[in-house]
Amino acid sequence: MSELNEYLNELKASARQVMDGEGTAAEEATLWPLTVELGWLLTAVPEELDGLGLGVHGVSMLHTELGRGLAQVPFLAATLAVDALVQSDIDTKAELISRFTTGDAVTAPLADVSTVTLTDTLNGKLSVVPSADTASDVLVCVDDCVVLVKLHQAGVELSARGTWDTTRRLFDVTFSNVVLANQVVLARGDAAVAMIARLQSLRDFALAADCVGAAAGLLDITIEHLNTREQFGRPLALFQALKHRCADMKTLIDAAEALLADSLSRITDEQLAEIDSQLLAKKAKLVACSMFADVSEEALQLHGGIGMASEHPCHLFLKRSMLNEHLGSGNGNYELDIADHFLAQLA
Amino acid sequence: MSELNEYLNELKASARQVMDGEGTAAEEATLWPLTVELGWLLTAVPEELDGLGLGVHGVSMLHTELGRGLAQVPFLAATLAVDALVQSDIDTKAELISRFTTGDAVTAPLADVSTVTLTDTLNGKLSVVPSADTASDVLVCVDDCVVLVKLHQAGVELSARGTWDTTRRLFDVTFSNVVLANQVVLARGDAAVAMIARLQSLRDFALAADCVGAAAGLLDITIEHLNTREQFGRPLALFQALKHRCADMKTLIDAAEALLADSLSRITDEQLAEIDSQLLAKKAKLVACSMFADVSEEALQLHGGIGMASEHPCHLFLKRSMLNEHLGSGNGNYELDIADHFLAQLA
Amino acid sequence: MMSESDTQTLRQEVRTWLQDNVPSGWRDAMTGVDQESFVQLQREWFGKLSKAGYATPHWPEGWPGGGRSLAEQKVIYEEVARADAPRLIMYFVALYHAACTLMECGTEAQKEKYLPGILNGEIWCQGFSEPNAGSDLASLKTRAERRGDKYIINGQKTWSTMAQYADRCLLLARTDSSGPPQAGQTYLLLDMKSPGVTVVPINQITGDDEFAEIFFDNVEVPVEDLVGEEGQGWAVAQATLASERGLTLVELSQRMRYALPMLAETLKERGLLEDTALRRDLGKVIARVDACCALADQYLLKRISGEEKVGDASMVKLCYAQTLREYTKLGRRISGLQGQFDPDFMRGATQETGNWTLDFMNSYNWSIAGGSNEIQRNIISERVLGMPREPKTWKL
Amino acid sequence: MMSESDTQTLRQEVRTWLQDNVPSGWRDAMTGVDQESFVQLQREWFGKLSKAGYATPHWPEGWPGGGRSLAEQKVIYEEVARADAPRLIMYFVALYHAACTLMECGTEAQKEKYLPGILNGEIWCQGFSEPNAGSDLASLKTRAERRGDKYIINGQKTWSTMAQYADRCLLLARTDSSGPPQAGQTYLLLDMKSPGVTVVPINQITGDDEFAEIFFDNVEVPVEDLVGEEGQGWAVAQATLASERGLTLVELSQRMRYALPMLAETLKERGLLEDTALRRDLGKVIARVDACCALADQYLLKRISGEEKVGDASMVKLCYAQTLREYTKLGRRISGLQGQFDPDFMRGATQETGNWTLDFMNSYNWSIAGGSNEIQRNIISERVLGMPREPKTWKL
Repeated sequence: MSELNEYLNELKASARQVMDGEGTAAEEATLWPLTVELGWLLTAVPEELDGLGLGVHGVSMLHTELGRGLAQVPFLAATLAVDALVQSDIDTKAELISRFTTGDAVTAPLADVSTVTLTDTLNGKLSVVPSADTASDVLVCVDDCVVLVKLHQAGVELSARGTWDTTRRLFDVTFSNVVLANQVVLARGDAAVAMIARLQSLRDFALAADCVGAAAGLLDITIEHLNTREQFGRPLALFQALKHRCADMKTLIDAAEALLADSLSRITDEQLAEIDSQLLAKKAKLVACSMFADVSEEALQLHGGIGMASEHPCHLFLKRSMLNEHLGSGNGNYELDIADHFLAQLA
Repeated sequence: MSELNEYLNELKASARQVMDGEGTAAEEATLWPLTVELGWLLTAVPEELDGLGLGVHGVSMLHTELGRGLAQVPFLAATLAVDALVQSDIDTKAELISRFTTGDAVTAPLADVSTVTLTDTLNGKLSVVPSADTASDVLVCVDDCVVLVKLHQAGVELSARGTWDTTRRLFDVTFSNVVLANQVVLARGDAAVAMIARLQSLRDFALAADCVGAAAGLLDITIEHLNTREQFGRPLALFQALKHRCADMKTLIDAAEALLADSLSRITDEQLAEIDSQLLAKKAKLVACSMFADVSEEALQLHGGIGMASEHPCHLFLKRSMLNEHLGSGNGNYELDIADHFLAQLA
Repeated sequence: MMSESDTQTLRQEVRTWLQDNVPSGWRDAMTGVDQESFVQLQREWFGKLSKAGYATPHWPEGWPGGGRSLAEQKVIYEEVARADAPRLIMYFVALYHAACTLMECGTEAQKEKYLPGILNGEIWCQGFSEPNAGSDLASLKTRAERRGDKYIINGQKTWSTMAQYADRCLLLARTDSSGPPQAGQTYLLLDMKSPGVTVVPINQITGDDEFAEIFFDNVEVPVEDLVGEEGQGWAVAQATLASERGLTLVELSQRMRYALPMLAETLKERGLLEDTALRRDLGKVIARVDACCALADQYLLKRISGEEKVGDASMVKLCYAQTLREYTKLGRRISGLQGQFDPDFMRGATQETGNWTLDFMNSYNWSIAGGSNEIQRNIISERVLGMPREPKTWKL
Repeated sequence: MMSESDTQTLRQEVRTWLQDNVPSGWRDAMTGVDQESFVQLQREWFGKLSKAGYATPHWPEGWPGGGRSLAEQKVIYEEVARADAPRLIMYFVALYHAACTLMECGTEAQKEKYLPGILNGEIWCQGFSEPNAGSDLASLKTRAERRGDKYIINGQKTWSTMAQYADRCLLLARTDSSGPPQAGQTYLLLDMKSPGVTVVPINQITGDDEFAEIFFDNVEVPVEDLVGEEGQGWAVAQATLASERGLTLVELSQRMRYALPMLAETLKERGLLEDTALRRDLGKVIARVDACCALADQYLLKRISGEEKVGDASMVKLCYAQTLREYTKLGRRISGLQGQFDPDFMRGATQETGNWTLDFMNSYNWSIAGGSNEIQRNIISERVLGMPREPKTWKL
């Protein structure tokens, strides 16, 4: 555990350094090749598959740093697809992992809003798929089947969706009679169900981390603004009403961060598919996303006019926070899931 | 209209003077006889029945002042019962009105939680009936019948209910085979339905007024406290974070007050039973009660320790605000009623 | 005060006119279009309104459309909101701030020179706000140096509405830095075509660019375009800053009310009409909007009857900004994931576009500009509640 | 740091002991009863805990039950919360503040004289707060005048927990008024049976009276009961004020978590299990409570590893106070009209009694006492975020 922590801290420090160097909302064209080059996609890959073996802890830690810098990279989508490969039993697994962590990009949807159905063929629409235009394959989960589908083949159409959050480039991917036999099936039946559960937990923890990192970064920017900007002959940071709001923001952020860390400390990578882990991930995601939305809204108000200008990064945080709330299965569903699980346990 | 306004202003000034003289949360034993003596129960009674003819405007205005002083009198209950008499066609109407506005007390329930059923007899429980022990009669509304029932007769049992809000003494009134023929039936059928609707509007406006008056009184006390109390060598009122919270409270209060006044200005007494009036009353009640709850909660925090001591009146406001939220049919139902009516109108 | 029946007659008249004249489908036509189309719409709409006499109800008797009481103006504003007509944002400074300033503080020559132009559709912008000044208008730094019969202007203004299309600018500039911040400011009328004026639109977070920065590099303003006395600009600006106050808030609140069906529409589109939680929230918002409208109306009635008190306007503005936030946030919640797509903004619709993410972000215009919520809270606590003022100086 | 398996062993041991020893039905027995019954419960519970060695885990090695690490103390606190055992509020000051003060700053004679008594169940109260001082402890006015080998005490203290049952009092009194407010304070150990001491219970808004005011009228304290140096009382108080910090917040947060089923119970009783809106709110609160527990745990871990920073504790306290407010408010909402009846309060249950209106009001104890939310926000903004401090002096 303490060896793991040491690795994590090293990775964190190096990630922070890279992200600081790239600046807020670094562009995909620059940052994505760097991400690949730095081997970040290998973070959760086990050592026997030439990865770092840092699991969900490593991935979450990286997401905190990427969130902090509002990185415009489809890192989460690629991580999910690679993790599915790692969990699979297919023969070409090592080769595919190597390909997707060092060369070709692979992507996966970030929200549970797919209409894809599966018989012998795939049909329907997969939404909220990041950077699908530059990826070669996409991960598709349907009921009890997980499959890797080539994006450049007949029957697959991409359609870019404009989003308020410009730090992600999202696509709809439509399948028309895409023959399953020609794709790479990663899991079926119970194994697929467990894999999907695992991917959801991984995704929710990563989104929680994204929110925690981004909110912390935004609070830093906000405090900096308040310390610098003067009104009525004194820095804004001197006004108690504003100080108190910053204190509330800080407390919200730290509580969400503590919950994420605490949740991760309670599970091992192998337990990610279990119902308890799923709930821990949902709670972490719910708390972090609500917190990030609250913090972004306050930050915009505290920035005043300058925050309303697109040249200032303030709005990029707000827009990311708004989208994050709806990723996964959406905050409202998480609330219900948590309550219903709790009530079921009591019954 | 302007003559009415003049009367109202006179009544308001005299009510304010009386209430200031009696102090916050004046006791029922002192204040109730005074209320009767001052003829306040005649406020809404038409002039031809020897009343002041000030209608719902007058009643609401008085409730604002009574709320401001947290008066411990069953004024609203009595007003509702008297109004039902005024609307009725019974022969003994003038006599009963005179009796209940100058001598015997009459009461009525303040919440829609009755389980009373009516065939040839009354059975079931009427809840949230103020000061039933000192009243001679109670107003009962069942489906399409409004009836005045004697409290001191066989088959009627009173049971005092302890409440957090000590400014009201509430009772459950249980009926067991109380023969309808021996009671005074005020209305039946459509007339009763209209009468019940009217009484609900009257009640909701009065509760809104109670909240508006009480919240304004509480804010005054709070500002006074902040201006007086020193910490770290300066009055609390100097701390911007506290000032801003007071400004929010004041704005909430004024908006609720404006809504109440605006709603009242849109209707006449004769329209109280109409669906539009009912909605105006519900909105006024909802906004005012939510506001009063918010203001009371803030006020308690702003008072600090002294607010937690029962000798200080702060908690009396909080407790009244908590009960008020649930009077009528309860805030949650008002929200739904308002939305559903709005949606129905669009359809 | 006008009688109830007079009001009803005017209301009916305006309502009928609007029914016949509001450009149909203008909202769709303004979605995702370039600014030229929007400017065109504004020009045409101003032409119509002006011709009908509804653009200048606040001007004195004698001017076309003028001589209306505040109560009549209120009726017109309410009906414009109800009809969901475009807001005349491009002409607002001209019709209100510029016209009122000229009428109250301008010389006869200035009135003759400028008022007819305004009536003919000249566009004015406001040069008050400066970078890093925010709500602290007194701190402005743009300089006006007297040289002979000219003032030479150097400096920068920001958040000026539609300055890129303005013909003229109401400028506050500093002629003297020696006294307290409010002193030494001078009020000038500046021709935007003067050499040395550069306008740079501000790209907003919504994608819109209805505001601009204005840079002044040795721009010359003839002394005859000085309004009031040199150094008295602060007083001139204060006198007219609030000329439309109340009316705007009445209109904006009413617009919120008339846009409520859009919330219901979103609820329906997303199949959420059976969601009790959202319906309750809708009920809450409807009631809150009504309260905000009532507060705005009450404020205007106080102005009409001369009972307005300091701080009253601040409460209306704060209430509006907070209600609008809550309102658009509910829309955002109802919209769900779908609301995060399609970032097409709609020009000139204020906030009620039905694209709730856009409307939510636009709601910050009202909690920040024109005196932020924080400034309003200062005013309310100090001026209405009588709490002590922020200290003038302090020692850490 | 103790190993995972040691923790598990201790946890199991404590859990088993609590299962066998927590007085069954104590919550019902403490509802609406007089204070004597409550005192009786506290005495008995202290006796049991003390005998089992779980009352003094924080005392040094050598004392009965002492010598436990912070990690072990955490386990005990967590299990006490999980078992829903009574809080030892009547002994808290004795076991923590008094004992730690004596151990850190007391003379050998003082230790010998007082520590065994504490172990045997002597009750101590705290004489720090004063009327009108609130969170501003430095401003205290109670005087201690040295006369020969005695101090003569005059003044008044307030909000002293269970002072009406206390044997002794930790007193902060002013021996010198000439310097800055923190200076000139002196820390004394006072016998509550001394002539001139009057205790008046404070009737709280919940109906409870667990706090009291203490009046001092020429009360004599022998100089041997002075702790530390005369005039150094502030430092002595600061050193031990936080002795239980972290542990209390861990326990309180865990109590919130273990009381969550009561919220579900209320939901069920009122037939509202199908109400989606309330279920969503429940889900939100569950997650928030978990976050609060995580923050409290993390804080204690930081203390254990010596990484605690100034302001960390303030964030935990603020988070707890706010979460508790939201939590009890949801309970209040679920309870509906029914929750406004039956104002029977329950003694010594902190807040989770399931009478949500009571619990809601009790939640203010945590946002006001021990440094209000406002004070915590000052500390967080200044000490954690590095924003400028409140000015020392200012001019209006």
